[in-house]
Amino acid sequence: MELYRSHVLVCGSTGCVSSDSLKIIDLFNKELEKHGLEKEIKVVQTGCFGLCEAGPIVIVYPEGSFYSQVKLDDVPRITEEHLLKGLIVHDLTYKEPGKKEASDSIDDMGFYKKQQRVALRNCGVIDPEILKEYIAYDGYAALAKVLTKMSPEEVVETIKASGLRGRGGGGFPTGLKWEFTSKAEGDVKYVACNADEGDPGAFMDRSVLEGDPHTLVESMTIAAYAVGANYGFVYVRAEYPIAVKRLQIAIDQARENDLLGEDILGSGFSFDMEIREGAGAFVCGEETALIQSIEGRRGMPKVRPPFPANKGIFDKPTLLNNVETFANINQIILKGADWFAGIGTEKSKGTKVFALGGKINNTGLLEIPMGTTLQETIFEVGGGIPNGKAFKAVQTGGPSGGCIPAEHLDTPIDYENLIALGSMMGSGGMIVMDEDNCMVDVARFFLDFTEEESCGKCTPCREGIKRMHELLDKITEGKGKLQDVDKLETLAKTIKKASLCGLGQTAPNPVLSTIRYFRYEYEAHVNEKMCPAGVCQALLQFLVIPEKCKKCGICAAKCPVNCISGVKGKEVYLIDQAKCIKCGACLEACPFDAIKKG
Amino acid sequence: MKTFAELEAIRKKAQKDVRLRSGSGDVRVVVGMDNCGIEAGARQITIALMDEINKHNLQDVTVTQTECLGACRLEPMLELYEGEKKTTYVKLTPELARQIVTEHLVNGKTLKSQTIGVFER
Amino acid sequence: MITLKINGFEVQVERGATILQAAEKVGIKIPMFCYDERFKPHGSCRICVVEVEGARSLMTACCIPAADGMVVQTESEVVVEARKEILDLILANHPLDCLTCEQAGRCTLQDLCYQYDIEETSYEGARKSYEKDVSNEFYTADQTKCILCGKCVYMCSQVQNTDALCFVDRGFETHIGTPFEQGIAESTCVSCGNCVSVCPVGALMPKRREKYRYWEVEKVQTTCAYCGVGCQMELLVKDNRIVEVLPVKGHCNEGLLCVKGRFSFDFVNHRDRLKKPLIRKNGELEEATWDEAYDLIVSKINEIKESDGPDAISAFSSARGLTEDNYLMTKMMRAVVGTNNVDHCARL
Amino acid sequence: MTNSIADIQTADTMFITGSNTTENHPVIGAQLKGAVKAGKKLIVADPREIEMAEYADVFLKIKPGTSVALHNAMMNVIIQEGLEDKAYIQNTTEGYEEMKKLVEKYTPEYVSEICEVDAEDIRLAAILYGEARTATIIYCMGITQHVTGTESVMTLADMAMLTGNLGKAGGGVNPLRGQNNVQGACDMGALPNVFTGYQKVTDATIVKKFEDAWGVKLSDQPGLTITDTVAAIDDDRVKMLYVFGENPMISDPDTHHVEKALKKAFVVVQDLFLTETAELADVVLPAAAYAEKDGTFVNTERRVQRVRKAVNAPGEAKPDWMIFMEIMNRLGYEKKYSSAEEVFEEIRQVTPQYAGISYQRLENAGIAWPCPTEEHPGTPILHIGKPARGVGLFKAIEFAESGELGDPEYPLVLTTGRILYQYHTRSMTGKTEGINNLAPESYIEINPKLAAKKGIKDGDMIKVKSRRGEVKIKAKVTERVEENVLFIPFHWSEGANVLTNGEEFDQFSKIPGLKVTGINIEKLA
Repeated sequence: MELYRSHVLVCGSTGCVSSDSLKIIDLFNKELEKHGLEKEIKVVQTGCFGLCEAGPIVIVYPEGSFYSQVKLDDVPRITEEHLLKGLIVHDLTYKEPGKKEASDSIDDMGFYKKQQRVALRNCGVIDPEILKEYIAYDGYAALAKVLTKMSPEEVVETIKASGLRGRGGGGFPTGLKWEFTSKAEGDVKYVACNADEGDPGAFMDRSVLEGDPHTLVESMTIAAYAVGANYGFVYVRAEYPIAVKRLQIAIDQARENDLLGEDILGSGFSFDMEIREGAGAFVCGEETALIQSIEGRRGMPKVRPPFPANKGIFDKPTLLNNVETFANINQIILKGADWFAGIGTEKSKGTKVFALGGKINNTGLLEIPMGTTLQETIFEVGGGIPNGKAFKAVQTGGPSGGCIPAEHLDTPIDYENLIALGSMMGSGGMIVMDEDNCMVDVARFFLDFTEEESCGKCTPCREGIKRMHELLDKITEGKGKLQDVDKLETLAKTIKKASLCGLGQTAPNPVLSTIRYFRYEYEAHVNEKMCPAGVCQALLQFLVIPEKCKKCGICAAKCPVNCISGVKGKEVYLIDQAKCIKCGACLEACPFDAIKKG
Repeated sequence: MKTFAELEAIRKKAQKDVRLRSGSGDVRVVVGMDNCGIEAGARQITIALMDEINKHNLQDVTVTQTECLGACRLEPMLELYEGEKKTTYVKLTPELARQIVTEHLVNGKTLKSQTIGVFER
Repeated sequence: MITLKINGFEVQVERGATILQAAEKVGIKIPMFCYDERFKPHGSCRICVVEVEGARSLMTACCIPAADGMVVQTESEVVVEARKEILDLILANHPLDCLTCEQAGRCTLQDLCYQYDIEETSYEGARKSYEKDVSNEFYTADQTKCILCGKCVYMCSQVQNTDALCFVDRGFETHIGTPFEQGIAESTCVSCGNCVSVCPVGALMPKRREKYRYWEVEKVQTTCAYCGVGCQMELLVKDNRIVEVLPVKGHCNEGLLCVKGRFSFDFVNHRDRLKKPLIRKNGELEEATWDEAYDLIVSKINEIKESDGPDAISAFSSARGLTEDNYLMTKMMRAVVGTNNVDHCARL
Repeated sequence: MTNSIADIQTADTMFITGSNTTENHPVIGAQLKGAVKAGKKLIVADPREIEMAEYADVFLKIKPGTSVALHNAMMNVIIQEGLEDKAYIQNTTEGYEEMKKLVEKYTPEYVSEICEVDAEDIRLAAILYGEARTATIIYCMGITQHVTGTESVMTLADMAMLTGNLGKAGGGVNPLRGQNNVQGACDMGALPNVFTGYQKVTDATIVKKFEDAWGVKLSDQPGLTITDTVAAIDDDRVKMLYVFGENPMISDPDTHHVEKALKKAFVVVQDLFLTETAELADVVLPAAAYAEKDGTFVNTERRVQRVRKAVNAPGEAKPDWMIFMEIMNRLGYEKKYSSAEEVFEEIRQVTPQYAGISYQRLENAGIAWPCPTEEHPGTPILHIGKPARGVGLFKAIEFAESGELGDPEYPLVLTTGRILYQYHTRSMTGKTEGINNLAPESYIEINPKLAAKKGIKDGDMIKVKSRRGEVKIKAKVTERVEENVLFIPFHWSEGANVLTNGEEFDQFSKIPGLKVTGINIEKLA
């Protein structure tokens, strides 16, 4: 193997691939050849760097220069200036919002400074399709340790002691799950990985699969050893073709190299696994529905008990964890339970990956220690709200999480705190809303999703979400009454209490939390027939401000439905609200800002 | 792969290949590579350095370039950092570059004749 | 054994018993739409929710195992509120056509709305509307009336094991259909009607030959007259006519019937039934009185016995007749005619 | 059945042979499919690829009439593999060595030629059956309606004894009864050689017992079977025939022969409808249907269950027992019964197996006989502990091919059976419109290869000929049957029994060999 003086890392994850990162790699290789640099500089296709907002991303090592939104045209420049001459191309490196200058190195970036990458440690660092790169970063060392030095019981104890909790939603202690499965009676047991990431906007599982697939292979093997399983399933949604492809490559490589299959590295332990592709129903992220789907049935949740640990896939004891949970395992084994338990809060240990989106500067994937406050996450790692707008709320936990208002921004993030605030950890979605968001509309928006994704099995979820949605429609259309808000609240509570699975039990969270923290906004909709954020179309009013009106008549001329009347030069113009279609043409046309929206 | 020992051996080797991504090592060779340097033959210097370093399998050495080091007349030149210690070699040829590798980096002996101090004197 | 408290009553049950089974033991009734002891518990309808002390959410009595020391309330305020809300939600998506609905009187939704005082839904908004599937010869499937308890699907897939029915689509659009939505006639359906028997509302209904209300009919339990399984069933009778047949739970058929037992009862009421004895006169069969028929038979028997002996008379008894019929037939031949010439079609 | 319906579902392995269970016993079929879904193993042997075959671990698509050879081969493998139950054989059976010696030559390879199935499949089936902790045998007319029917049943019993699967839960040899009360009719001695409860008419003490009970002298000569009767009418030995609830014009083999007999004798028919047979009668008596009378049926698991009156009989129709009583009375036998229950009480007196059963006990649920006393719970599983006859007797039985075959003029094999939607001669099911829409007409199943050879397409009318007669019938081209095997359901008058042989019987039971008929076919122009 040749030694290189520089590595050019290009993100090859779904986001960046869709903005041509693969072509960028090709072009880099061509340019390097042109300059005779191909033996000195290596181009590496990696997984996701997290800051997807800035993609396609190219990082040049050893300097750690972070080039963002790289276009094909930029490649010759970077090659010539940076790779050939060693001159960092400052106008192409990432400039963080609120900073005057671009950072020279990834290590100086605010987005990464507060992060601690455990699950994502290899994402954006290694080429996920090359086993040796994974091995270079301690890959399979944890498996080696487990198989040579630890008993299954010791592995379970280590995971228990680490305090790791399920990263997929409920936050059930992972070690306990492992213990239950290991103690469950059965000649055949399975290990399964939930990679059916259904939350819109969440892509931490995909990132791990695309950026570091071997970590999953290794961790599932460790888990299988701990619980006494010899076969595993990874349930991935078919909408993740790159993830599926890379994971399959990893599985094949592991098999070829005796890291998977019969008698792993001569240890006597055997484990193999396969990928099962799901059709992308949100509810299949629910463990019992996922199991049904793996078995080839319609993915519908089942009543627990029996729990998968006792009766899972094909009624055999099954250990089911999600990708992010598994991605922590190797590190816990290698660095020890104490190291992991040293990170985070009393009840929530380690780090958590969040997918930050919405009204935020640094949209992307970040991994922070548990206990980091919402404030730090949003304003330091996330870079704050764009365009100088005011923060209004953050919704955590995916489409069935709750909205947390500004007064709770100082809350340290952990499982219990989020639940107490009427939200949840979920798989780690984090959507930021600013003053322009109407919270009633936000609640309705999330119900759009859960209504469609309800599996239809149990009454409260199937029928109830629909009715909540209709009530919200009514309110946002200005047809709501105060009783409707109460009705909405009671209905939401019943759905939460009486639904069969996590989907129904959490789907009302956006409604309940917005009523809890933003009741005044609901009341404005029903009492004053107005939307304070100016979002709800039906409640919008365009009004002429008489003091500002210069009686020019431009607005009347632009109005497509001729609902503005007045006499040019003589009379203040007036908008007929009954005829107005709320297109906003007058607002845009008025040269004197004499028309307001409200 | 058949054994855990084999796995460890592969890891040792692989770690060298990715060392760059954790930033520069303790020993850095920085070649002046602005237009002046390139004109003076800095590319050939870099190629020779890389080749020799590869031959000796010196994994802890990072080769980078930088802009004009400020003494164009002495190009091609390089700065060799070992922790805090810095040695500047000037007026290099590919052969000299190779000697710097074998003498300075392998044997730990400064190639006095080409250091900026001696040369300027 | 496990001891728990339900509505203040202490109950002891075997480990593994559900809250529902425990409640039944002390005579506490819990409402349900989707439960059937023959399926794996699936907890879809949620109407059987009860309050379990210390639990985060309400629990479905039909599928949650009783646990030692559990304290359960089956009709507490929160439970009743939840049930009312569920009924309200179901009713919001179910036509209120009880006046003409044929299931009236046998409808669980009707009964529970009565029990919990739900007169009408408090919701307005979308309602489902599907075309009725009338393709099966014996029953109709009206998804507009379906409350999606899933019983028909589980009956078909887990008990009848025919797998003709399945859930289709998701969310509010969920409905019961056949694979690829080809309609029941094109599915693997064998018209056993066992799905129809378990439907708690009027979504799956037998195609009626005549009008009847469930409160008008008299129910008579009997044994099916077709194959040798001996299924137990109820004949529903109105005005001296069988109008429907329903399976009886328990017994060897476990509440199942087949297409013949369930739907092929027309022969009993059939106009072609023999109503009077017939005697062949001049080559034609003509109506006669019983006396005439008996006299002819008796004189013929006596005549042949006289001339050729009793063994010149032979009888075929019937595998479809009663045990008692067969007994008297054999007794008649052996004791009175005087021959063992009696056989039946056991072999055919 | 030796075991109950509920019990056979608990067997680890089920061997279904000669039973199209899902069509002929649909409820049991559904239950057995459920058992397979729950993980039970299933072996199916049948000439047709019936629905149960889809669920089978091993499906043996045997040539019709070769069951004896198959069973011998399975026993050969069981013994070869050492899977026999030595203790059971030692303690409770006799005749083992003889049987063992006989089956030696029935190797899977040898029998694969006879049955036209793969030898490995036979071996696999035998091992599945032999290795199972509990294994049950379920059979129907596909076993019995052969000239070797009784022998075939005997070999099944041999197989159950060989593996100790008799007299235990999950085991047994279980014939499925085709009609609602075949069991009851047999129990009541509607057979020429026995009184109720299988008490032999040739046994003097039994005859004495019945003479005492009934107060008359009785014959100790076995009577005529149905098939004997048809022949006896032919040669003037029988002059009068009383047909109760039967339709031999459709159900009995060789229709032409039956018709001749019915026209010749003085015939009384007692039925619900003017059946094909009643049309030929001299006197027709209107009978009450099952829903119009009280009484009992006995199901296939020997369970006596109540039948209850729900509606009044039409016109002057009467319960059958009442008709028999009135004829008896008119013939000078004065005994009167006021109800079916009173008849049942008399049955209890003369039938040991029924002694403990009463209508009162049957009110809530049926009781499986034997039930000797009022306290006895009934006997869902027979032969527990030891076989009823004391020791189980192994029968060594050679395979013999049906005489129907081998005639070059009739080179094809016709087999018959029932279908889901129709019942017997359709006198009941044929009155339901929906049933007739689903199963409107008779048809013949024919393999695509044979159809192609003969230029027959699906839906074509074809002519089917046997030595007895010919029918015109619609072709249904299907892979369900093998190339040289055809199938016609027997429900229709234009059906199988015009072709079947009424003269070749099983020597023991007198069952005709309905399942094997040599035929030829041709396409109709």
